[in-house]
Order: sequence, then structure tokens, then C-alpha cells
Amino acid sequence: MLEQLSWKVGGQQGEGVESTGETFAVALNRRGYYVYSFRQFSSRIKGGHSNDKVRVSLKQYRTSTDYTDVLLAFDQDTIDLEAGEVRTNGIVIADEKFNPTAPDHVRLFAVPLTSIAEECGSAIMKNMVSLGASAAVLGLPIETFTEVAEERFHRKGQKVVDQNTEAIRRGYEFIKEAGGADPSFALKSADGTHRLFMMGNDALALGALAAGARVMPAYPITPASDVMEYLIKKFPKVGGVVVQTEDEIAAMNMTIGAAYGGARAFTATSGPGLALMMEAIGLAGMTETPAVIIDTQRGGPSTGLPTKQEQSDLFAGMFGTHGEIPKIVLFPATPEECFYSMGEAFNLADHYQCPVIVLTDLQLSLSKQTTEPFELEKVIIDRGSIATPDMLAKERPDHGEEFKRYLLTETGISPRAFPGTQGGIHKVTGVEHSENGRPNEAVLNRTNMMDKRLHKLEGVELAGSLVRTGDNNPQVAILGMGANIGAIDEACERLREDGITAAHVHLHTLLPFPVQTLQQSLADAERVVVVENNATGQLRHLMSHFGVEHPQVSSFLKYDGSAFLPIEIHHFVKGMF
Amino acid sequence: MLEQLSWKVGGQQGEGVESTGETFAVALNRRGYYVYSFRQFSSRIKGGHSNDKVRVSLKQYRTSTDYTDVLLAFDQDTIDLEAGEVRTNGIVIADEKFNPTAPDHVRLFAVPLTSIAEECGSAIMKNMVSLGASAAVLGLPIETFTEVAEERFHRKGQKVVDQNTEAIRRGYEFIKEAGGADPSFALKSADGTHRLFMMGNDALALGALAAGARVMPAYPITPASDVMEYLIKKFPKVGGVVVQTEDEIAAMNMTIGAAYGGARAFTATSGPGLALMMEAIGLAGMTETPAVIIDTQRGGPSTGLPTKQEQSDLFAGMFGTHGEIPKIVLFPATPEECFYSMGEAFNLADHYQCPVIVLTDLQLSLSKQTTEPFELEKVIIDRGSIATPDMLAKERPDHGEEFKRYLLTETGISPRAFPGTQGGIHKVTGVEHSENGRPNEAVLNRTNMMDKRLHKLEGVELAGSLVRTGDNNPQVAILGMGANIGAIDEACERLREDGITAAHVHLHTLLPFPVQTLQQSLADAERVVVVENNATGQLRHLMSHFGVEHPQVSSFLKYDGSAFLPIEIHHFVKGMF
Amino acid sequence: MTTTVTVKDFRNDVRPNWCPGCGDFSVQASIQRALASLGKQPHEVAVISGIGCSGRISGYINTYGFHGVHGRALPAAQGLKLANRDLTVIAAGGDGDGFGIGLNHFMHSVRRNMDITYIVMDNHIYGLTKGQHSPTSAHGFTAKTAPAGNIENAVVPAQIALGADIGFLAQGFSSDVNQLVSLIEQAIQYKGFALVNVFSPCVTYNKVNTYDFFRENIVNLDKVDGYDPTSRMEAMKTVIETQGLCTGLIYRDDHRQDYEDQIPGYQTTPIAQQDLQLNPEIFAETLKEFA
Amino acid sequence: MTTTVTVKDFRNDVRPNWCPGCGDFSVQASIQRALASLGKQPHEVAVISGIGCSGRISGYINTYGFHGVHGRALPAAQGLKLANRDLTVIAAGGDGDGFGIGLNHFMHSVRRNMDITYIVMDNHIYGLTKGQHSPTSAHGFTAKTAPAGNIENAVVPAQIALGADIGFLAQGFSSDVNQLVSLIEQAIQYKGFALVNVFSPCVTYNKVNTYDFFRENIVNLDKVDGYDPTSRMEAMKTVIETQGLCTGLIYRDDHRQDYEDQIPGYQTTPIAQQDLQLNPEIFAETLKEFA
Ligand SMILES: Cc1ncc(C[n+]2csc(CCOP(=O)(O)OP(=O)(O)O)c2C)c(N)n1
Ligand SMILES: Cc1ncc(C[n+]2csc(CCOP(=O)(O)OP(=O)(O)O)c2C)c(N)n1
Ligand code: SF4
Ligand code: SF4
Ligand SMILES: [Mg+2]
Ligand SMILES: [Mg+2]
Repeated sequence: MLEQLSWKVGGQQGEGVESTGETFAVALNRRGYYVYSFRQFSSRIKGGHSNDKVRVSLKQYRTSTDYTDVLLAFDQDTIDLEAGEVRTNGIVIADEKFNPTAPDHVRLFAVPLTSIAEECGSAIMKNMVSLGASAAVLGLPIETFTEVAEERFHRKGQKVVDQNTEAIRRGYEFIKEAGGADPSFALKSADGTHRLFMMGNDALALGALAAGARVMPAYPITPASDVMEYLIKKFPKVGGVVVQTEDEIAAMNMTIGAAYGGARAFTATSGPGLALMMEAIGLAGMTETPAVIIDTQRGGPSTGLPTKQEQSDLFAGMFGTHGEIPKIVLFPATPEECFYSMGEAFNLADHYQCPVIVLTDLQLSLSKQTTEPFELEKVIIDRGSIATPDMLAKERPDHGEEFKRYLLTETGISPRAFPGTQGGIHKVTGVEHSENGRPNEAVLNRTNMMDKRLHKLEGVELAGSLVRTGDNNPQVAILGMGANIGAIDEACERLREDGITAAHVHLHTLLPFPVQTLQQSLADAERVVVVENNATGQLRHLMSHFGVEHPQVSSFLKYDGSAFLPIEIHHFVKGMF
Repeated sequence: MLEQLSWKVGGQQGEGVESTGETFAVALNRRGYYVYSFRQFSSRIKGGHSNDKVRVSLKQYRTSTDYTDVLLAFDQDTIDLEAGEVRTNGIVIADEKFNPTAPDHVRLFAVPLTSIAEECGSAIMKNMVSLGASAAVLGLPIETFTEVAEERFHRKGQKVVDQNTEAIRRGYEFIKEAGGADPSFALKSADGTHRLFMMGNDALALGALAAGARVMPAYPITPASDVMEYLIKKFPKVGGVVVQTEDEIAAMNMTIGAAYGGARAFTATSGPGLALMMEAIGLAGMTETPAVIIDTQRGGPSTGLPTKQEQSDLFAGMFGTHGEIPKIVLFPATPEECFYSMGEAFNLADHYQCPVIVLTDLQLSLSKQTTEPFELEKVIIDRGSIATPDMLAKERPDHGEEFKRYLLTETGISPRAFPGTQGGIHKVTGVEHSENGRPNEAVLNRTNMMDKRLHKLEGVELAGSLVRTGDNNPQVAILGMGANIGAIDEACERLREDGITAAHVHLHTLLPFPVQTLQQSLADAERVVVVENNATGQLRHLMSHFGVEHPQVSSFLKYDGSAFLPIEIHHFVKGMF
Repeated sequence: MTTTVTVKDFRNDVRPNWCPGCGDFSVQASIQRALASLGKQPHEVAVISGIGCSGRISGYINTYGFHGVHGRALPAAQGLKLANRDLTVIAAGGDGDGFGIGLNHFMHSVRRNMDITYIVMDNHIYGLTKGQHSPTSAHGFTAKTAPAGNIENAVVPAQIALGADIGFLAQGFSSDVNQLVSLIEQAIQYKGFALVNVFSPCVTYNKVNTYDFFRENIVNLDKVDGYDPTSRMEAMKTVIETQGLCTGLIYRDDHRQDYEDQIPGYQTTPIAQQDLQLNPEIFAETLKEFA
Repeated sequence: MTTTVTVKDFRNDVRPNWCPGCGDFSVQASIQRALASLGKQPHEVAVISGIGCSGRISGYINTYGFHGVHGRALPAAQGLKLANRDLTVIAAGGDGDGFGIGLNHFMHSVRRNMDITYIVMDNHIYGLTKGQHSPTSAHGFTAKTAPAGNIENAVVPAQIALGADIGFLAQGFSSDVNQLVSLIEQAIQYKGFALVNVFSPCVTYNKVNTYDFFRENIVNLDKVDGYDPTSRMEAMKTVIETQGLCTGLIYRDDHRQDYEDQIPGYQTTPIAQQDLQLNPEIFAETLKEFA
């Protein structure tokens, strides 16, 4: 009996690969398994190879496996491209229709997926047949899939449900009869705990919703579009609004306008859009307007690899604006973190009155995975320093000078008055300004205002800037961020099996860079390996940039658009000892 | 007799301050003096205090003095604001018209500037009267100014010339009679060598012209606009074209289009415009298109202090684009360097086929100063690796595959074929691509192409990346960039007078960061002080970022919009010993 | 608390840094008069401006004021309106700001049709950057960046606004403050996106399009008998015939819904005043989709 | 060296990754046929495109091809033209690329009037990003980002082009390749900025603006007796009446000079082929101003 299993479905883009993978994954998640699914696709609409790899396990892994146990192939291409990854004696289920051939190290089952589906009513049900076949191979009760099918199709009437159930059953039986129900592939049964199944983008959208975001101007771009597409469906329930703007410049300036107006507002984009937002992000910094920007990183530079994994916008996000502004940059690693990070981002933006960039990477944004249910009570909405109408009525004379929006305070943080508030009239400008927001070039004022703004985050290390797990005084500490959390965790486990003690330091906050905390958390390690999905070692450079020191630091970089596999990190690190 | 002198004219913006200062400076430059003039002005058209400070000396200084010898005041404001800086027993020449009063430590001469001018024909000649008065104070021959006036007005007829000459003479005589011709203010006479007098922006424009730039799309912005405004007048002589685009995004993309087309093309902007260009700069990096971008830094962030000095776009210029591209960033320090840097920038862009950013700062861009004549012969035009029609005709079959624009080579540099060339047809795309420029997502191709692009500049240290002057094994090495060259030089001189040995390391190339060279050039110093016009110590951070180490580094920062004075650096460093 | 407002309530103590004689003074005064005569309270109004001499206007009127980046007044103004639909939102700026770098936002603001008034101070020049030609500078016009004469054709704001299918279009002239006040009043009252393009001479850098130039060349539609501002074809014809040099209410369509009224589930209480706490039931239901 | 060219010369070995049935195939074929029939040599032509399904077109035609960033095909194309005025420069892209993010460049390209042909594949949808509404999507249209129906009004490309005072305006339809070829030929031959907006259905994401939709709703001006494409007012009227749904040559003004012909001192030899070495005499003279 298997404790974990790796199943992959592949075929032409637009051929049902995604929905087959999704149904498989959702069904197993419902049974209480931990599921992690990773999709490979191209920047085109139809055609081109695409696949969806689903890992199923009794404990949680946050990444794909290095190998595949069961491959479901909708075309010969899939076998040619993906069978190499199937483990020896692994199983390939392929549509009989295209006379599949497979390499010797695997066991091929040519199943008449399409014919059975046609017999059940329609060729599109071949995905159901293939799920049935998968259930048989994996020793899963057939209900695993029939229940999901029932739920999904019951609105279309009993007949459709029956057809689909039948298709699943026929696939199941075909494999049984063909002798494909190998007990060595049987999955141990799970405990049936109910958890969520979603991608990072879903969690970001839910996090924004829970955090009180009600205005989202954005421009579509892969892999960020889901966030706006999800909220545009949900916002009507809470009176929020998504605007599909003419471009990212409008999106960012509109976000600023809405934030200035008192809403919690944010936008979401990816690299090219982030580049276009730079000027406006500077405006948010200068005017101390809380604005949240999600940047779902993808393969760069320029249009680059728009559907591939990368972590190469760190510098752009942290250093991209001209001049000098306070800025916060977060980088969650899991859907859970995505959800709570949004609450954190809005609170930080409101507290420090500055732009907050939430980075993800394509793997985190798009991989669907088992996620612990979110607790709304944990999302506290704290709007920071606000001059309310009551306060203004009390404290301020009826006809006095303007409200000092940029009052110089100890902390550098000054109360905001939302437009529309009586007694709160003031000016805001991207030009250097005085306490009441009027353009002012005087040398002393300038110094005070720069100090005010930059002081807000000086020396600050945010709570939860990193998470460290693993051994004390380890031979190696692996430093990573974002979606690489899973591969690093697993590599650490294997290193320990090899007798190498290992710790995993996962960075959650890039700005303010947690210099002390990071320094301390690496101090007891013999060696440090920085793992990142980019070509120049941006995180590695950030350590030096901010003065985090360690005598033995190496970089392990991957920038070919694919995600790190645990085995790669494991081998790299092991090779050092 | 004085070896150097500091003269300042001040008044309301739009009142002739600039032209008075300019005439004074040009006249003295003609006599063979070294002249450095620095203008303070506001971001408004008329009104607001403005002043022009001119330093005149027998040896070259590249900055203003800490004090003023002679102040010419067109209004009381100027005295109130600027007289504090006038040295004890210094002279204030003011228009009698406004009944000027001045502090006790100065000698005030109330001259009927306006009345005399009116008597000579028109009130606007008050600047001529004031120049005559200045000549008398400084013991300069009256011809110093009458010659310039003659030249300037001879096109307007003898009468105008005579009126202006008369105005100068009357001002001169008024001071003589009032006993203002103090021999202690007399300037030693200069050797009459002919040199140029210009601002950094002029030199950049001339440099581009000499380097063969013929297409300049740009959008106006302070302090960059002069470059386009100059070339739009000059280009008709050489068949070039300046396009005033709709925005900076168009300017950058048009520059790329023209560079792709085979022209030497560039644009010029300042911070907010640079921010808008980020996406397109990434495109230039990805498509390996040589494009030159001038960023004349001004006070940031956002609109900031648009007419003030700052050096705060280093990070934006170096790290601003999303994803990872090869990029070169230069930062000249003098008009001479501005001129030759443009030639260098175009050659580097053509050689490495990547964007080259030339940074200046407002002080360098706008301060007019004595400049050694430029030598055209020293500007070598090297277009790098080009597949010419002849080569293509010889090497390539008539109907073969497409030209491999992105041929993988040892150096990472591949020959370019200009559109229009027979046999050179190929594709260019900002998407990751194969050798012939077609979109290609394959893992191996991706790695090869990233390596190709980034490899071009890996480990490269460009010749002339920095200049070191001063003592060996110094107690202090001062590291600086841009217009701070003059203040640092002078501070070093004074430190030496105090018995502190000092070296000045002036950085000319920011990317590729000259790690080795800089490390070596700081190695023998006891302490290092990094002097920069920004609030966060960007250059200081770059040292750490790229791993340049020194046990004793301090930062001296100024970010109030004003230029460094020698005395400030002198005091700061002296205070360390 | 003041209940009746006067022009004075919209004045603050800042002295504009415009050149004496600049057309923008009249625009400022007209906005102030219009707001007063509409009985708006200063704190209920926000002026959002771009960068340029004209862009300084948001600092000179006693209302909430936001001075953003060059060319982006409209997106910021729309964001503000979405956050607080009760506010009277006025966007303002120059011809370069609005029809040069910011033209894309203008075109899309028109079709989005939020309830915003956009006032452009169209001096046919870049003032603040000292005299480059602007998108509304005529072909042949000489300027710092067109010393031999502009070789681009001018944008005619009224024409592109009609081309973009605007719902409210008016033009004014700094010398005719009474008309301008009335146009701004109407624009503010119009429920949807309204453009008031104002010929506002730059006395320092534009020696062609002077007060006299406009006085001589403008056709005042208020004085054209029978002009029908509800006919889009007539408006277009008039604009083409006058080459855009006409003032008055050019076009108005009262049969449109603004954006805000069409947003599904958008509430009458401004977002800025709502309780942001998410209803736990909605949340629980939402999570179900991911179970 | 080939002297007579055929359509084949404009084909390369790349298989377009468009969905079967996508309207863009016809646009590609039409460009290839037009180029061949005009006798252009492949290397004398450059196709500059933006990002989108449509933007891939520059990779599929055997000419020089440049695939830039989203919305910026026109500035890149203009830069290229300035560098080499001998080239036939075709810019191409989608409705989102050209009339969404890139609309500002379109408006200003029109008034700049360089000798460039701009071909838009207008499918009323964002194809590559999988089905969001585009600026040309109708009010009420449902899409991923407008599940309850689009609440913005559509941009009508022909109308804004006329509003911007374009010199050459045509519209085609992917189903009528013969007409499209002829329009593209005329556009390329036109000396100035020419727009060919093509109704090019997205068969995957747009289930409303299908081939049938266009077939039923388009007015073909080639078949309208007496239609006069030299009258701007008539063009405007037609476009308004058909709500932009017309094909054929809509407007053409042959009395304009293009930008290149007006640049002071611009030479007939392309910049890319000139000797860049500065004449020392010109240099010496130039330096004198700074003496
Ligand atoms: C991104 C950016 N580019 C350029 C500038 C410089 N700039 C400031 S105002 C302006 C144009 C002003 O013209 P207009 O909008 O017509 O306003 P006016 O001064 O004439 O009122 C420019 C180009 C800037 N501030 N930001
Ligand atoms: C700056 C930027 N923003 C967003 C995107 C994502 N994106 C790619 S294509 C596209 C729109 C495509 O629509 P359209 O231009 O109509 O072309 P089509 O695919 O319909 O042919 C978008 C939004 C991008 N590549 N760059
Ligand atoms: S420069 Fe022109 S637009 Fe600017 S303030 Fe002066 S007159 Fe007005
Ligand atoms: S998605 Fe639409 S536009 Fe894109 S290739 Fe497919 S049919 Fe064409
Ligand atoms: Mg203007
Ligand atoms: Mg489209």
C-alpha cells in the first residue's frame, strides 16, 4: 500500500487535460488526502502539449514528486514526452484510439477511452472513463469519482449523471479485467478530514475579500488574472467593484485614488504590468497612500515565459521606483499564507501608509493544493491612524488652517482624513510638500519629510518575516522563498535520511529586509544554500546588500521555467558534503 | 589680488537673473578663467526666488564655493536669503530702487540700476549696468563685458550696442565713484586660453551627435529637455530626427524600433520618465537591441523636487526592470565625460547589444562650466557585430533557413542584420526565443538563451570604470559619483592642508559594477567615506550588494535638494579623525 | 457648521504661482463660483489634477485636493469616485497632461462614463516645461521642440471626445467667466463623464494662441441661433467646421446610465463609509466552492 | 536573387498556433497576398506586432518581424520607419493591444502621420489571456471579466480614427479575403498612416461576434452605390449609422504630406545606411556656440 502517489494526465491543450486533472485532484482531496497539483501549459490557446501532475499523500507535501507512478495519456506525444519520468513498472493508461506505444520500463494499458465514452453517450466523457481506470489502478473505491460526478452534473439531470457514472464504472472495470489493479499501487486510505483545495490566486482573492478590499482596478495578465476574475464574481455580494482598466498605469493610479478615498484598494499583475506601475508606486510612496499590489511572478524578462515558473521580480519590486520611498514587500509560500498575507498587507499599508507589494510566483499562484480551512476571525482589520469625523469635529476649529495630513510625528505616521470628511480638508501632492500637503522646496522641510517617510520602516523587522524549521546547528541551512517551500522541505528530509542535518529558512518578508532575524537564523548553520528560481541570485544578493553575513554561502539557481524538484536540491546540497 | 572669486546674482524668476549670470560667466570664460556656475530655481515659470552663483578661478574647480564674495541683488528677498552666505566685508550690489538694506557684515552699494538703464534707453538693461558695476568691484577691464555685449547685440544694430555699452560703462563708473573698487577684490588676470563653456546636457547632446546618433524620440521633462531641444536644432544638418513623443513609453519603444532598424537611437528623460520606460528597457534587454537612455536625475521620489539636485535613481536604473537582462549603467562627472560617455555608451550598446543607461544628476546636467574643447577624433564609432549585405550574400544560401539573429556564440554576442538587408530576414520577440528568434519555451533553449544574454557582461569590468586621484595609503578615501566630483576634490585638498591624507575615488561605471577595481582602489585606505546625494546610501549599498569590502566605511548623505559644498564634506571627514 | 456656502468658502490662502495674466486664474475662479452656486460644501468636493502649470489648480481651491503624476488625473479621480460615490469629483489638468501622455485614460474614461467632471486648461503648449509644442498645437506652430514649425497635426479635443462618444461636451474660454461658470455647473450636474475644455492662454510661451487669437476665432454656440446640443451629428459637424474653435455646450446626451449605477451590487453608501468586516456567512459559503 | 515574388515568398515554415478557424489566419494570408501582388521583396518589409494571439502574426510571415511588448507596436514601428524610410512597415495586433493599452499611441500615430500601415485584428475580446472583454466589446457583452455583462461602452475604432482625423481608414472582414487583400494593398500604397481594422472572429472565446454575426451585420461599402470615401462627413455619418459595422474603404485623403517628408533636413538615404561619422567642419562650427 502506498503512502503517496504521483499521477499525471497529459494531452493537447484544450482537450480536457485540465478538467480531468482537476476532477481527480478534487475527488482525492475530498477523501482527506493531501493533494498537490501542478500544471504545465503554453502561452497559446489550443494545441501544444499540456499536463497536470497530481501528487496524493497522507501527509502534506507542497510540491510535485520527482517521478510519476501513473501516467494518463490522451495522445502519443504525452507518452513520448512524459513516460521517461514514469518509474520502472509504473503504469501508463492511454487511449487505444491512437495505438499507443510506450517504453519498456513501464506497463502500458491501452484503454478504449473514446469508444467507451461514445458508447456511454459522448466522446467528451473520455475523461470520466479515464478517471474510472485510474481508480481501478490505484485501488480507490469507485465512489471517489462517481460522487464528484454526481455533484457536478446533477443540475444537468439524472441522465447526464448516469452516463458519467457509467463511463467511470466502465473505465474501472476495463482495468480490473485487464489485470491493472495492482495492489502495489493501492493507496492507503485517508482519514476523510475536510480541507480546502485551491490555488494561491484563489487564496489571495479570498484574503483580499476578508481583509475588506472593495475596489480592485486591474488589467488582465497571466498568471494574475484569476484574482480579478474571481472577485468580479464575488464582489457584488459585498458591494465591491473590479474595474478592468485600459492598462496597468490606470490600474495603479486608480488604486491610489480609491485608497486615498478611504477604500481598501488593490491591484494584481505580473512582471510587465509591474514595470508599468513603477511611476505610480512612487506616487503612493510619496503621498503616503496605502496601496496593495500583487505581483504574480512569471518567467521574464520582457514577455519572457509567461506561463512558466520564476522568481525574478524581487529587485524590480523592491528597487524599481525612481527616488526613495518606504515600501513593504511580502512573499507568501502557501495558499494559507497567501490568504493571511493579504490581511497583513492591508493592515501594514494602512499602518505605515505606504505601498505594499505581495509577490507570488507562478507555481504558487496556479498550483492547486490542499489547504487548511481559513479562519475569518484571524483576519483583523486595522485601518491605522485615521482622523475620524468625530475627532475632527472635536479637535479642529470650524474655520482654521487646513488639516495637517503630513503632521511630523515621532513615528513618522500621521493621521489620514478621508475626502468627504468635514474638517479634514487638505492637499496631497507627489511634489515634496509641507505638513499640510502643499508643495514646499525648503531645505529643512525636505529633510524632515524624507526622514518622516523613510523613518517609518527604519530598523523595523516585521513579525513572521521568516519561518525556520528543521535541525539545530545544522550542517546546512537552506534559504528559500515562495513555492519552493515544498521542494526544500522534502530535500531537507532526504538529507536527514542521508545523515546530513538540515534546517529550512523560508523568507516571508523581503522589505523591510529582516537583517537581524535572518542573520540569527543562519548563524548556527555550517553552510547556507540559497535556493531561488532566477538566474542572477537575487535573494543571495539581497543578503549581501543588507549585510547579512555567513562564511559559507552557495547559490542554487533554476531559471529554465520549470519548478524545483526535491531531488535537484537534495543532490546539489549532498554534493557539497 | 584674488586667485578665485565667487559672485552671485539673485532675484525673481523670470527677471533676467539667468541671462545676467550667463553673460557674466561667458565673459569671464572668454578671458581664460575657469568658471563654474550653479543655478537655483523653482518649479514655476515666473516669480519665486532664483539665483545664479558663479565661481571664477585660475585653476579648475568643479563646484561652487561655500561663500559668496559679491552678491548682486535685484530685490530685497535676495539680500534676505543670500547675504548670510556673503563673507565678512563682502560686497552687495543692489538696485537703489527698492531701498535695499543689508546685514552689518557686508558692504552694501545701492546702485540706481534701473534708473541708469532707463536713462540709457530701457529698464531691461539693468543687467548691463549691474555687470559694469561688477567689473568695477572686481577690478576687471570694462571690455570684459562690453565685448560680449557688442557681439551679442551687433545684429540689432549699432544703436543697441551703444546703449548697452553705455549701460555697462555707467554701472562701472558709479561703483568707481562710490569707492567700491576695492583692490582686495581684484581678480588676478587669466592667461586668455580659449575653452568651452557649457552644461552637462549640452555635452551629452554634442556627444550623441558626434557618436552618430540620428534618431531621438523623447518627451520633455526637467532637467533633460535641453538635450532634445538642442538636437532638434542641430539634427537638420546631419539628417537626424527628434520626435517629441506622446509619452516616455512611446519614446523608449520608438528608440528600440529605430535601433532595431539600424540607427543609433537614444532618448533622454528624468526619474518619472525612467519609471515609465521600465517595461521597454526590459524588451531591449530581451531582444538584445542596443538602445541608449539618458536619465538626468533630479529630486525624487515621484514628482519630488523637479528642479533640485539628487542622485537617487541608481537602483531604478540598475534594478528596475522585471526579470533579468544585461544592462550597462554609466555615470559621467563632468561635461567632458558627458561628451565622451555618449560615444562610449553607443559603442557599448552596439558591442554588447543591450540597453545602456547614462545617468547624470541635475547639477551636472544644468551647471555651466569651463570645459576643455572636445576632440572629434577621439570619438570612434564601432557598431559591433553586424552581418552586412556582403557577408550575408556570401555566407548564406538564397533560400535557406532564417538568419540566426541569436546565434549561440562563445561571447554571447551574435551578429545583427538590419531590416532591409537581403538574406538577413529573422524574427525578434520579447518572448523567450530560439537562435532564429522564434518563441521557444524549451527548457534547454531557455537556459542557453538566459546564459547567452547574461554571460555577455559577466565578469566584465569596463575600462575607465573609476578614476582615483590623491594620496597613496590615505587615511581616507572618498568615494563619489557625478557632480560631486568638485566638492570631493576640494574637500580632499583641504583635508591635506589639515594634514589628513586623502584619496578621491570617482565611480564612472555602475553596471557592470567594477568589483575588483573598486576593491583594489579602496584597499590601501584606512577609512572609506561614500558621498552621495540621496537618503538611503544607494552607492554604499551597491558596494555590499556586489561584495566590495572594507573594514571602515561611512556614508555621508545629502538629500535636501541642494548640492554638496566642499566645506560640508571637509567637516564631516575631519570630524572622523 | 456653514450651511450656505459662498465663493469665499472655496478660497484658501495659497497664492497661485501662475504668471500674471495666465488663463488658469479664470478657470480656478470659475470652478470656485460654480461650486458655490451649486451649494456644494467644500469637504464634499475633491479636485484631482495632473502635472503642469494647470495641474497646480488642485492646490488653490479649498476642497480636498490630489495632485498626482503627469497624465494620470483621470484614473486617480475614477478610483476616488469608486471609493466615495457621494463626492463631487473634478479632474483637471493641461492639454499635454490630458491629450498627450494621458489621452488613453481620457478615451477610456469617456466610455467608462463615471460621474466625473474633467476640466482641461488647453493652452496649446507645454507651460511648466517651458514651451514645447503640445498635442493641441497647430501644424506649423513654432515652439522649443518645433523651431522650424510643428510637423504633426493637432488633436482637436472636441472632435476626439465626440469620436469617443462622450455624453457631455462643452468648451469655454478664460475671458468669458460667466459662460465658463455655467458650463462647469452643468458639467458637475451631469450624471456621467463630462468634459469642459477651456481655451486658457499661456501668456508666457504661446504667442500665437493669445486671448486675442481666441477672441477673434472662437464661435460662441450660445449665440448661434437654433444650435441643438442634443444632436451628435450636428455637434460633429460644428466641431469640424470651426476646427474645434467653438465654445458653449456642444453636446449632451441625457439618456445614459453612469458606470456607478451599473455596477452589480454596488451600494448607495460609499465604500469608504461601509463596515469592511466580511459577513461570516458569506465567507463560509464562499469557502464551500473550494471544498 | 528573385525578382518576381509570389505569395510563397512570404511564407515561412512556422505553423501558427492559432486555434483552428481563428480569423487571424485570413489576415495573415491577406497580408502575404497583398505584399506579393505589390511586388515587394520579403527583406524590404517588416511586420511589427504587439502581444496577443494576433500579435503572433509577425512570426508567421516571411519578412523581418518584430514582436514587442503589449500595446506598443506603433511606437516601435515608427522608430523603425525613421531609421529606414525605405522599408515597408506594417504594424499589427489585436483590439486590446491597439485600442486598449495602446490607444494613446494610435491616436498620436494618426496625427503624426508616418507612412505606416496598421492592421488590427479586432475580435472584440482578449484572446490570449482567455476571454476578458476588450474595448471593442459591446455594452452588455458577457466575458470572464464581465460575467453580468459589460458596463462600459464600446470603442468604435473607425469612429475614433475619424475623430483623430486619420488620412486612410478601411475595414475588412476575415471572411472576405479578396476585399481585405485589396484594402491592405491600398493601405500600403497610401503615403501616410493607414488603418485597416479587420473583423477577425475569435472562435474560442467570443460566441457573440462570430463569423455569422459579422456576415449578418456588416454593411459592405464596396456595394453601396455612390459611397464617397473622400468625404469626411459622409464617412463619419456612415460609421455612426452602422455603429462601425461597415467594411471597405471608408475614408481617404490624398492631400496630406507624411511626417517623413516634413522632417527638416531628413535625407532620402535611410539613416541606417548613412555614414554616421560627423563632418569635422560641422562639429567645429557647433562648438563655436559654446566658446
Ligand atoms: C512622466 C513625466 N513626464 C514628463 C514630465 C514633465 N512635465 C511636467 S508638466 C509637463 C507638460 C505640461 O504641459 P500641460 O499638460 O499642457 O500643462 P501646462 O503646463 O501647459 O498647464 C511635462 C512634460 C513629468 N512631470 N512626468
Ligand atoms: C503590460 C502587459 N499587460 C498585460 C499583458 C497580458 N496580455 C497579453 S495579450 C493581452 C490582450 C490580448 O488581447 P488582444 O490585444 O485583443 O489580442 P488577441 O489575443 O485578442 O488577438 C493581454 C492583456 C501583457 N502581455 N503585457
Ligand atoms: S507658463 Fe504659461 S501656463 Fe504656465 S503659469 Fe505662465 S502663463 Fe500660465
Ligand atoms: S483564442 Fe481566439 S483569437 Fe486566440 S487563436 Fe484562438 S480563436 Fe484566435
Ligand atoms: Mg498646456
Ligand atoms: Mg482581441
